[in-house]
Amino acid sequence: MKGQVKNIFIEGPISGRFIGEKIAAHQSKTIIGGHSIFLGQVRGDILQDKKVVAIEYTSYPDMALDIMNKIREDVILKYALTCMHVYHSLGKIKAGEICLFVFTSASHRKAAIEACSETVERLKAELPIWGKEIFEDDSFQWKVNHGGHGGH
Amino acid sequence: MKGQVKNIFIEGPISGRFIGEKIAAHQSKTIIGGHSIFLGQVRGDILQDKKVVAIEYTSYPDMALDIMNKIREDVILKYALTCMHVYHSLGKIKAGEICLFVFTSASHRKAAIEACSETVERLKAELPIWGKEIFEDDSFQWKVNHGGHGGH
Amino acid sequence: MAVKVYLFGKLKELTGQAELVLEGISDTDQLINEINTRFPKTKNIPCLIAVDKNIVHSITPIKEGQELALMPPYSGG
Amino acid sequence: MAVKVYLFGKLKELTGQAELVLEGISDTDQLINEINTRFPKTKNIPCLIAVDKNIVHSITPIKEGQELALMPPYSGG
Repeated sequence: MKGQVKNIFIEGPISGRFIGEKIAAHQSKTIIGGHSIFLGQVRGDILQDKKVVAIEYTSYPDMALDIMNKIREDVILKYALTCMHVYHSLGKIKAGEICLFVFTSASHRKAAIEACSETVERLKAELPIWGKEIFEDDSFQWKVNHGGHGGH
Repeated sequence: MKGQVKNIFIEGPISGRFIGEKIAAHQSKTIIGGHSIFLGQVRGDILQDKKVVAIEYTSYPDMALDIMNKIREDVILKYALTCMHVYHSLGKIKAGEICLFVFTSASHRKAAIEACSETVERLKAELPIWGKEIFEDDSFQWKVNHGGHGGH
Repeated sequence: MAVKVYLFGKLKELTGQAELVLEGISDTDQLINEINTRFPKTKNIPCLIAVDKNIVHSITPIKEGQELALMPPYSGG
Repeated sequence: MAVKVYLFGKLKELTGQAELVLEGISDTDQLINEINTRFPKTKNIPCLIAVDKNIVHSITPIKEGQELALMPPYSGG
Protein backbone atom coordinates (compact mmCIF):
# COMPACT_ATOMS: atom_id res chain seq x y z
CA MET A 1 0.00 0.00 0.00
CA LYS A 2 1.33 3.44 -0.90
CA GLY A 3 2.17 5.90 1.84
CA GLN A 4 -0.50 8.44 0.93
CA VAL A 5 -3.39 5.94 0.73
CA LYS A 6 -5.97 6.97 3.35
CA ASN A 7 -8.05 4.45 5.23
CA ILE A 8 -11.81 4.81 4.75
CA PHE A 9 -12.99 1.82 6.79
CA ILE A 10 -14.56 2.05 10.22
CA GLU A 11 -15.57 -1.05 12.19
CA GLY A 12 -19.24 -0.60 13.07
CA PRO A 13 -21.67 2.27 12.41
CA ILE A 14 -20.75 5.92 11.84
CA SER A 15 -22.18 8.12 14.60
CA GLY A 16 -23.78 11.56 14.30
CA ARG A 17 -21.22 12.76 16.80
CA PHE A 18 -18.30 11.63 14.60
CA ILE A 19 -19.85 13.44 11.63
CA GLY A 20 -20.39 16.59 13.70
CA GLU A 21 -16.75 16.54 14.80
CA LYS A 22 -15.50 16.18 11.21
CA ILE A 23 -17.65 19.17 10.18
CA ALA A 24 -16.39 21.31 13.08
CA ALA A 25 -12.78 20.51 12.11
CA HIS A 26 -13.21 22.63 8.94
CA GLN A 27 -13.76 25.97 10.65
CA SER A 28 -10.14 27.01 10.17
CA LYS A 29 -10.39 26.60 6.38
CA THR A 30 -11.85 29.96 5.45
CA ILE A 31 -11.56 29.42 1.69
CA ILE A 32 -14.45 26.94 1.98
CA GLY A 33 -17.90 28.30 1.06
CA GLY A 34 -19.89 25.06 0.86
CA HIS A 35 -19.82 21.51 2.17
CA SER A 36 -21.84 18.68 0.66
CA ILE A 37 -22.43 15.50 2.63
CA PHE A 38 -24.03 12.20 1.68
CA LEU A 39 -24.92 9.66 4.35
CA GLY A 40 -26.00 6.12 3.56
CA GLN A 41 -28.29 4.63 6.19
CA VAL A 42 -29.25 0.95 6.45
CA ARG A 43 -32.94 0.54 5.51
CA GLY A 44 -35.20 -1.88 7.37
CA ASP A 45 -36.66 -3.18 4.10
CA ILE A 46 -39.25 -5.95 4.01
CA LEU A 47 -38.03 -8.59 1.52
CA GLN A 48 -40.16 -11.69 0.97
CA ASP A 49 -42.14 -10.91 4.13
CA LYS A 50 -39.01 -10.68 6.27
CA LYS A 51 -37.60 -7.52 7.77
CA VAL A 52 -33.95 -6.58 7.26
CA VAL A 53 -32.50 -5.91 10.73
CA ALA A 54 -28.89 -5.27 9.68
CA ILE A 55 -26.40 -5.34 6.83
CA GLU A 56 -23.02 -6.96 7.38
CA TYR A 57 -20.32 -5.35 5.23
CA THR A 58 -17.08 -6.99 4.16
CA SER A 59 -14.44 -5.71 1.76
CA TYR A 60 -11.20 -6.42 -0.02
CA PRO A 61 -9.62 -3.48 1.80
CA ASP A 62 -6.24 -3.20 0.04
CA MET A 63 -7.89 -3.05 -3.37
CA ALA A 64 -10.73 -0.79 -2.15
CA LEU A 65 -8.29 1.74 -0.69
CA ASP A 66 -6.21 1.84 -3.90
CA ILE A 67 -9.35 2.50 -5.97
CA MET A 68 -10.70 5.04 -3.49
CA ASN A 69 -7.38 6.85 -3.70
CA LYS A 70 -7.79 7.11 -7.48
CA ILE A 71 -11.40 8.32 -7.16
CA ARG A 72 -10.31 10.89 -4.58
CA GLU A 73 -7.52 12.22 -6.81
CA ASP A 74 -9.81 12.38 -9.87
CA VAL A 75 -12.67 14.16 -8.11
CA ILE A 76 -10.54 16.63 -6.12
CA LEU A 77 -8.82 17.68 -9.35
CA LYS A 78 -11.99 17.80 -11.46
CA TYR A 79 -13.91 20.00 -9.01
CA ALA A 80 -10.97 21.89 -7.41
CA LEU A 81 -12.07 20.71 -3.98
CA THR A 82 -10.54 22.03 -0.79
CA CYS A 83 -10.93 18.59 0.73
CA MET A 84 -12.75 15.26 0.64
CA HIS A 85 -13.41 12.73 3.39
CA VAL A 86 -14.94 9.28 2.89
CA TYR A 87 -15.82 6.68 5.53
CA HIS A 88 -17.46 3.27 5.00
CA SER A 89 -18.48 0.86 7.74
CA LEU A 90 -17.42 -2.76 7.96
CA GLY A 91 -19.16 -5.39 10.08
CA LYS A 92 -22.78 -5.55 11.15
CA ILE A 93 -24.68 -2.25 10.82
CA LYS A 94 -28.23 -2.21 12.18
CA ALA A 95 -31.22 -0.75 10.31
CA GLY A 96 -31.28 3.01 11.02
CA GLU A 97 -27.52 3.24 11.48
CA ILE A 98 -25.17 5.06 9.10
CA CYS A 99 -22.76 3.00 6.99
CA LEU A 100 -21.42 5.59 4.51
CA PHE A 101 -20.23 9.20 4.98
CA VAL A 102 -19.00 11.20 1.99
CA PHE A 103 -17.96 14.81 2.69
CA THR A 104 -16.73 17.27 0.04
CA SER A 105 -15.80 20.93 0.53
CA ALA A 106 -15.11 23.68 -1.99
CA SER A 107 -15.14 27.46 -2.35
CA HIS A 108 -18.45 27.31 -4.20
CA ARG A 109 -21.49 25.16 -3.63
CA LYS A 110 -21.91 23.64 -7.10
CA ALA A 111 -18.45 22.08 -7.04
CA ALA A 112 -18.98 20.60 -3.58
CA ILE A 113 -22.45 19.23 -4.46
CA GLU A 114 -21.48 17.70 -7.80
CA ALA A 115 -18.27 16.23 -6.40
CA CYS A 116 -20.15 14.57 -3.55
CA SER A 117 -22.71 13.02 -5.85
CA GLU A 118 -20.06 11.78 -8.29
CA THR A 119 -17.99 10.28 -5.47
CA VAL A 120 -21.01 8.38 -4.14
CA GLU A 121 -21.81 6.95 -7.59
CA ARG A 122 -18.21 5.97 -8.24
CA LEU A 123 -17.56 4.30 -4.92
CA LYS A 124 -20.76 2.28 -5.17
CA ALA A 125 -19.76 1.11 -8.64
CA GLU A 126 -16.01 0.65 -8.13
CA LEU A 127 -15.17 -0.35 -4.55
CA PRO A 128 -14.99 -4.06 -3.70
CA ILE A 129 -17.42 -4.05 -0.78
CA TRP A 130 -20.25 -6.53 -0.19
CA GLY A 131 -23.35 -6.21 1.95
CA LYS A 132 -25.19 -9.19 3.43
CA GLU A 133 -28.77 -8.38 4.41
CA ILE A 134 -29.61 -10.09 7.68
CA PHE A 135 -33.26 -10.79 8.55
CA GLU A 136 -34.90 -10.95 11.96
CA ASP A 137 -34.81 -14.79 11.93
CA ASP A 138 -31.00 -14.73 11.28
CA SER A 139 -31.40 -15.87 7.67
CA PHE A 140 -29.71 -13.62 5.10
CA GLN A 141 -29.30 -12.73 1.46
CA TRP A 142 -26.52 -10.95 -0.43
CA LYS A 143 -27.38 -7.37 -1.26
CA VAL A 144 -27.56 -6.32 -4.94
CA ASN A 145 -26.92 -2.66 -5.86
CA HIS A 146 -29.39 -1.40 -8.43
CA GLY A 147 -27.28 0.89 -10.55
CA GLY A 148 -27.77 4.58 -10.37
CA HIS A 149 -25.68 5.69 -13.33
CA GLY A 150 -22.46 4.03 -12.21
CA GLY A 151 -19.11 5.66 -12.50
CA HIS A 152 -17.56 4.26 -15.65
CA MET B 1 -48.27 33.05 10.77
CA LYS B 2 -49.89 29.67 10.16
CA GLY B 3 -49.67 26.99 12.82
CA GLN B 4 -47.58 24.57 10.76
CA VAL B 5 -44.95 27.08 9.67
CA LYS B 6 -41.59 25.89 11.04
CA ASN B 7 -38.91 28.29 12.16
CA ILE B 8 -35.61 28.02 10.29
CA PHE B 9 -33.72 30.88 11.94
CA ILE B 10 -30.97 30.42 14.48
CA GLU B 11 -29.24 33.37 16.17
CA GLY B 12 -25.51 32.90 15.55
CA PRO B 13 -23.55 30.13 13.83
CA ILE B 14 -24.68 26.50 13.38
CA SER B 15 -22.34 24.13 15.23
CA GLY B 16 -21.03 20.73 14.12
CA ARG B 17 -22.48 19.33 17.31
CA PHE B 18 -25.99 20.58 16.45
CA ILE B 19 -25.71 19.03 12.99
CA GLY B 20 -24.47 15.73 14.47
CA GLU B 21 -27.43 15.63 16.86
CA LYS B 22 -29.93 16.26 14.05
CA ILE B 23 -28.37 13.38 12.07
CA ALA B 24 -28.47 11.02 15.06
CA ALA B 25 -32.17 11.82 15.59
CA HIS B 26 -33.01 9.95 12.35
CA GLN B 27 -31.90 6.48 13.48
CA SER B 28 -35.43 5.43 14.32
CA LYS B 29 -36.63 6.15 10.76
CA THR B 30 -35.68 2.88 9.08
CA ILE B 31 -37.36 3.70 5.76
CA ILE B 32 -34.54 6.19 5.12
CA GLY B 33 -31.71 4.95 2.89
CA GLY B 34 -29.89 8.22 2.19
CA HIS B 35 -29.42 11.65 3.67
CA SER B 36 -28.08 14.63 1.73
CA ILE B 37 -26.73 17.67 3.55
CA PHE B 38 -25.57 21.05 2.33
CA LEU B 39 -23.69 23.40 4.64
CA GLY B 40 -22.95 27.00 3.75
CA GLN B 41 -19.81 28.34 5.42
CA VAL B 42 -18.76 32.00 5.56
CA ARG B 43 -15.70 32.51 3.35
CA GLY B 44 -12.87 34.82 4.37
CA ASP B 45 -12.74 36.38 0.89
CA ILE B 46 -10.36 39.18 0.03
CA LEU B 47 -12.38 41.99 -1.61
CA GLN B 48 -10.56 45.16 -2.70
CA ASP B 49 -7.55 44.15 -0.58
CA LYS B 50 -9.64 43.74 2.55
CA LYS B 51 -10.42 40.44 4.23
CA VAL B 52 -14.02 39.49 5.08
CA VAL B 53 -14.05 38.56 8.77
CA ALA B 54 -17.80 37.96 9.14
CA ILE B 55 -21.17 38.19 7.44
CA GLU B 56 -24.07 39.72 9.34
CA TYR B 57 -27.40 38.24 8.26
CA THR B 58 -30.78 39.91 8.61
CA SER B 59 -34.16 38.78 7.29
CA TYR B 60 -37.84 39.59 6.93
CA PRO B 61 -38.65 36.50 8.99
CA ASP B 62 -42.44 36.30 8.61
CA MET B 63 -42.19 36.41 4.82
CA ALA B 64 -39.14 34.11 4.73
CA LEU B 65 -40.90 31.44 6.82
CA ASP B 66 -44.03 31.56 4.64
CA ILE B 67 -41.92 31.09 1.50
CA MET B 68 -39.75 28.39 3.08
CA ASN B 69 -42.93 26.56 4.01
CA LYS B 70 -44.00 26.56 0.36
CA ILE B 71 -40.54 25.40 -0.80
CA ARG B 72 -40.61 22.63 1.81
CA GLU B 73 -44.06 21.40 0.70
CA ASP B 74 -43.11 21.51 -3.00
CA VAL B 75 -39.81 19.65 -2.57
CA ILE B 76 -41.06 17.01 -0.12
CA LEU B 77 -43.90 16.17 -2.52
CA LYS B 78 -41.77 16.23 -5.69
CA TYR B 79 -39.08 13.90 -4.30
CA ALA B 80 -41.23 11.85 -1.86
CA LEU B 81 -38.91 12.80 0.99
CA THR B 82 -39.13 11.23 4.41
CA CYS B 83 -38.14 14.56 5.91
CA MET B 84 -36.44 17.91 5.38
CA HIS B 85 -34.76 20.24 7.86
CA VAL B 86 -33.48 23.74 7.08
CA TYR B 87 -31.63 26.16 9.36
CA HIS B 88 -30.27 29.62 8.50
CA SER B 89 -28.26 31.83 10.82
CA LEU B 90 -29.10 35.42 11.68
CA GLY B 91 -26.65 37.88 13.20
CA LYS B 92 -22.88 38.02 12.81
CA ILE B 93 -21.30 34.80 11.55
CA LYS B 94 -17.50 34.71 11.45
CA ALA B 95 -15.46 33.43 8.50
CA GLY B 96 -15.19 29.64 8.87
CA GLU B 97 -18.50 29.31 10.69
CA ILE B 98 -21.59 27.64 9.25
CA CYS B 99 -24.60 29.81 8.37
CA LEU B 100 -26.82 27.39 6.39
CA PHE B 101 -27.79 23.75 7.02
CA VAL B 102 -30.10 21.94 4.57
CA PHE B 103 -30.84 18.29 5.35
CA THR B 104 -33.02 16.01 3.19
CA SER B 105 -33.75 12.31 3.71
CA ALA B 106 -35.37 9.72 1.45
CA SER B 107 -35.54 5.99 0.83
CA HIS B 108 -33.17 6.32 -2.12
CA ARG B 109 -30.12 8.48 -2.57
CA LYS B 110 -31.03 10.24 -5.81
CA ALA B 111 -34.19 11.74 -4.35
CA ALA B 112 -32.35 12.97 -1.24
CA ILE B 113 -29.47 14.46 -3.26
CA GLU B 114 -31.60 16.23 -5.89
CA ALA B 115 -34.02 17.53 -3.27
CA CYS B 116 -31.17 19.01 -1.22
CA SER B 117 -29.64 20.76 -4.20
CA GLU B 118 -33.02 22.13 -5.37
CA THR B 119 -33.84 23.40 -1.87
CA VAL B 120 -30.50 25.25 -1.64
CA GLU B 121 -31.05 26.93 -5.03
CA ARG B 122 -34.62 27.90 -4.20
CA LEU B 123 -33.93 29.31 -0.77
CA LYS B 124 -31.03 31.41 -2.06
CA ALA B 125 -33.27 32.83 -4.79
CA GLU B 126 -36.53 33.17 -2.89
CA LEU B 127 -35.95 33.90 0.81
CA PRO B 128 -35.75 37.55 1.92
CA ILE B 129 -32.39 37.35 3.70
CA TRP B 130 -29.50 39.82 3.38
CA GLY B 131 -25.84 39.39 4.15
CA LYS B 132 -23.54 42.27 5.04
CA GLU B 133 -19.86 41.43 4.53
CA ILE B 134 -17.82 42.93 7.36
CA PHE B 135 -14.10 43.61 6.86
CA GLU B 136 -11.28 43.55 9.38
CA ASP B 137 -11.35 47.37 9.67
CA ASP B 138 -15.11 47.29 10.50
CA SER B 139 -16.06 48.70 7.10
CA PHE B 140 -18.64 46.64 5.20
CA GLN B 141 -20.41 46.00 1.91
CA TRP B 142 -23.71 44.33 1.10
CA LYS B 143 -23.29 40.82 -0.26
CA VAL B 144 -24.52 40.05 -3.78
CA ASN B 145 -25.52 36.45 -4.64
CA HIS B 146 -24.22 35.42 -8.04
CA GLY B 147 -26.97 33.28 -9.41
CA GLY B 148 -26.51 29.59 -9.65
CA HIS B 149 -29.53 28.64 -11.75
CA GLY B 150 -32.05 30.23 -9.40
CA GLY B 151 -35.27 28.57 -8.47
CA HIS B 152 -37.86 30.11 -10.76
CA MET C 1 -55.10 56.09 5.12
CA ALA C 2 -51.90 55.00 6.89
CA VAL C 3 -49.76 52.06 5.82
CA LYS C 4 -46.72 50.52 7.47
CA VAL C 5 -43.61 49.97 5.35
CA TYR C 6 -40.66 47.79 6.39
CA LEU C 7 -37.23 48.54 4.96
CA PHE C 8 -34.45 45.95 4.76
CA GLY C 9 -30.74 45.54 4.07
CA LYS C 10 -29.13 48.42 2.22
CA LEU C 11 -32.47 50.30 2.10
CA LYS C 12 -32.64 50.22 5.88
CA GLU C 13 -29.03 51.43 6.05
CA LEU C 14 -29.54 54.31 3.57
CA THR C 15 -32.79 55.53 5.13
CA GLY C 16 -31.79 54.88 8.72
CA GLN C 17 -35.30 53.47 9.17
CA ALA C 18 -36.45 49.89 9.80
CA GLU C 19 -40.08 50.90 9.41
CA LEU C 20 -42.12 53.92 8.37
CA VAL C 21 -45.78 54.84 8.55
CA LEU C 22 -46.87 56.66 5.37
CA GLU C 23 -50.09 58.56 4.65
CA GLY C 24 -51.89 58.99 1.34
CA ILE C 25 -50.24 56.12 -0.55
CA SER C 26 -52.70 54.33 -2.84
CA ASP C 27 -50.43 52.20 -5.03
CA THR C 28 -46.88 50.80 -5.20
CA ASP C 29 -45.63 53.44 -7.67
CA GLN C 30 -46.64 56.17 -5.21
CA LEU C 31 -44.84 54.22 -2.49
CA ILE C 32 -41.56 54.17 -4.44
CA ASN C 33 -41.87 57.86 -5.36
CA GLU C 34 -42.50 58.82 -1.75
CA ILE C 35 -39.45 56.86 -0.51
CA ASN C 36 -37.21 58.26 -3.26
CA THR C 37 -38.34 61.80 -2.46
CA ARG C 38 -37.80 61.47 1.26
CA PHE C 39 -34.52 59.55 0.89
CA PRO C 40 -32.84 60.56 -2.40
CA LYS C 41 -29.97 58.09 -1.83
CA THR C 42 -32.39 55.19 -2.43
CA LYS C 43 -33.11 56.25 -6.04
CA ASN C 44 -30.72 53.91 -7.82
CA ILE C 45 -31.01 50.96 -5.46
CA PRO C 46 -32.60 47.84 -7.02
CA CYS C 47 -35.66 47.08 -4.98
CA LEU C 48 -38.34 44.39 -4.61
CA ILE C 49 -41.76 45.28 -3.22
CA ALA C 50 -43.83 42.93 -1.07
CA VAL C 51 -47.48 43.53 -0.28
CA ASP C 52 -48.64 41.34 2.59
CA LYS C 53 -45.50 39.23 2.17
CA ASN C 54 -46.06 38.57 -1.54
CA ILE C 55 -43.74 40.04 -4.15
CA VAL C 56 -45.55 42.24 -6.67
CA HIS C 57 -44.08 42.74 -10.15
CA SER C 58 -46.30 45.52 -11.51
CA ILE C 59 -48.14 48.53 -10.12
CA THR C 60 -50.47 47.30 -7.38
CA PRO C 61 -53.14 49.12 -5.36
CA ILE C 62 -52.51 49.44 -1.63
CA LYS C 63 -55.30 49.09 0.92
CA GLU C 64 -55.50 50.15 4.52
CA GLY C 65 -53.89 47.72 6.95
CA GLN C 66 -51.64 46.02 4.40
CA GLU C 67 -48.04 45.25 5.31
CA LEU C 68 -45.56 46.67 2.80
CA ALA C 69 -41.87 45.89 2.46
CA LEU C 70 -39.07 47.34 0.32
CA MET C 71 -36.24 44.89 -0.14
CA PRO C 72 -32.90 44.86 -1.98
CA PRO C 73 -32.05 41.68 -3.94
CA TYR C 74 -31.64 38.70 -1.58
CA SER C 75 -28.25 37.43 -0.52
CA GLY C 76 -28.93 34.66 1.97
CA GLY C 77 -27.36 31.23 2.15
CA MET D 1 3.96 -22.47 -9.30
CA ALA D 2 1.64 -21.57 -6.41
CA VAL D 3 -0.73 -18.61 -6.38
CA LYS D 4 -2.90 -17.24 -3.61
CA VAL D 5 -6.58 -16.60 -4.37
CA TYR D 6 -8.89 -14.54 -2.17
CA LEU D 7 -12.63 -15.22 -2.25
CA PHE D 8 -15.23 -12.66 -1.20
CA GLY D 9 -18.92 -12.28 -0.43
CA LYS D 10 -21.16 -15.04 -1.72
CA LEU D 11 -18.13 -16.86 -3.21
CA LYS D 12 -16.55 -17.05 0.22
CA GLU D 13 -19.84 -18.31 1.65
CA LEU D 14 -20.35 -21.01 -1.03
CA THR D 15 -16.76 -22.28 -0.90
CA GLY D 16 -16.33 -21.93 2.84
CA GLN D 17 -12.89 -20.46 2.05
CA ALA D 18 -11.55 -16.92 2.44
CA GLU D 19 -8.33 -17.86 0.65
CA LEU D 20 -6.88 -20.77 -1.28
CA VAL D 21 -3.43 -21.64 -2.56
CA LEU D 22 -3.65 -23.21 -6.02
CA GLU D 23 -0.96 -24.99 -8.03
CA GLY D 24 -0.52 -25.17 -11.80
CA ILE D 25 -2.72 -22.18 -12.73
CA SER D 26 -1.30 -20.20 -15.64
CA ASP D 27 -4.19 -17.97 -16.66
CA THR D 28 -7.51 -16.60 -15.40
CA ASP D 29 -9.65 -19.09 -17.38
CA GLN D 30 -7.84 -21.97 -15.69
CA LEU D 31 -8.45 -20.26 -12.36
CA ILE D 32 -12.22 -20.11 -12.92
CA ASN D 33 -12.32 -23.72 -14.15
CA GLU D 34 -10.42 -24.92 -11.12
CA ILE D 35 -12.73 -23.10 -8.72
CA ASN D 36 -15.87 -24.33 -10.51
CA THR D 37 -14.55 -27.91 -10.45
CA ARG D 38 -13.66 -27.86 -6.76
CA PHE D 39 -16.81 -25.96 -5.76
CA PRO D 40 -19.61 -26.77 -8.22
CA LYS D 41 -22.03 -24.39 -6.46
CA THR D 42 -19.98 -21.42 -7.71
CA LYS D 43 -20.67 -22.22 -11.39
CA ASN D 44 -23.52 -19.78 -11.97
CA ILE D 45 -22.33 -17.00 -9.70
CA PRO D 46 -21.42 -13.75 -11.52
CA CYS D 47 -17.79 -13.09 -10.74
CA LEU D 48 -15.14 -10.38 -11.20
CA ILE D 49 -11.45 -11.33 -11.27
CA ALA D 50 -8.71 -9.10 -9.88
CA VAL D 51 -5.01 -9.69 -10.56
CA ASP D 52 -2.82 -7.69 -8.20
CA LYS D 53 -5.89 -5.64 -7.25
CA ASN D 54 -6.75 -4.69 -10.85
CA ILE D 55 -9.90 -5.99 -12.48
CA VAL D 56 -9.20 -8.00 -15.66
CA HIS D 57 -11.88 -8.27 -18.34
CA SER D 58 -10.35 -10.91 -20.65
CA ILE D 59 -8.18 -13.99 -20.26
CA THR D 60 -4.98 -12.92 -18.51
CA PRO D 61 -1.77 -14.85 -17.77
CA ILE D 62 -0.94 -15.44 -14.12
CA LYS D 63 2.61 -15.22 -12.78
CA GLU D 64 4.14 -16.52 -9.60
CA GLY D 65 3.59 -14.28 -6.59
CA GLN D 66 0.56 -12.45 -7.98
CA GLU D 67 -2.43 -11.81 -5.74
CA LEU D 68 -5.68 -13.09 -7.23
CA ALA D 69 -9.22 -12.35 -6.11
CA LEU D 70 -12.64 -13.69 -7.13
CA MET D 71 -15.39 -11.25 -6.31
CA PRO D 72 -19.19 -11.12 -6.77
CA PRO D 73 -20.66 -7.81 -8.03
CA TYR D 74 -20.13 -5.04 -5.48
CA SER D 75 -22.85 -3.90 -3.12
CA GLY D 76 -21.24 -1.32 -0.87
CA GLY D 77 -22.56 2.07 0.15
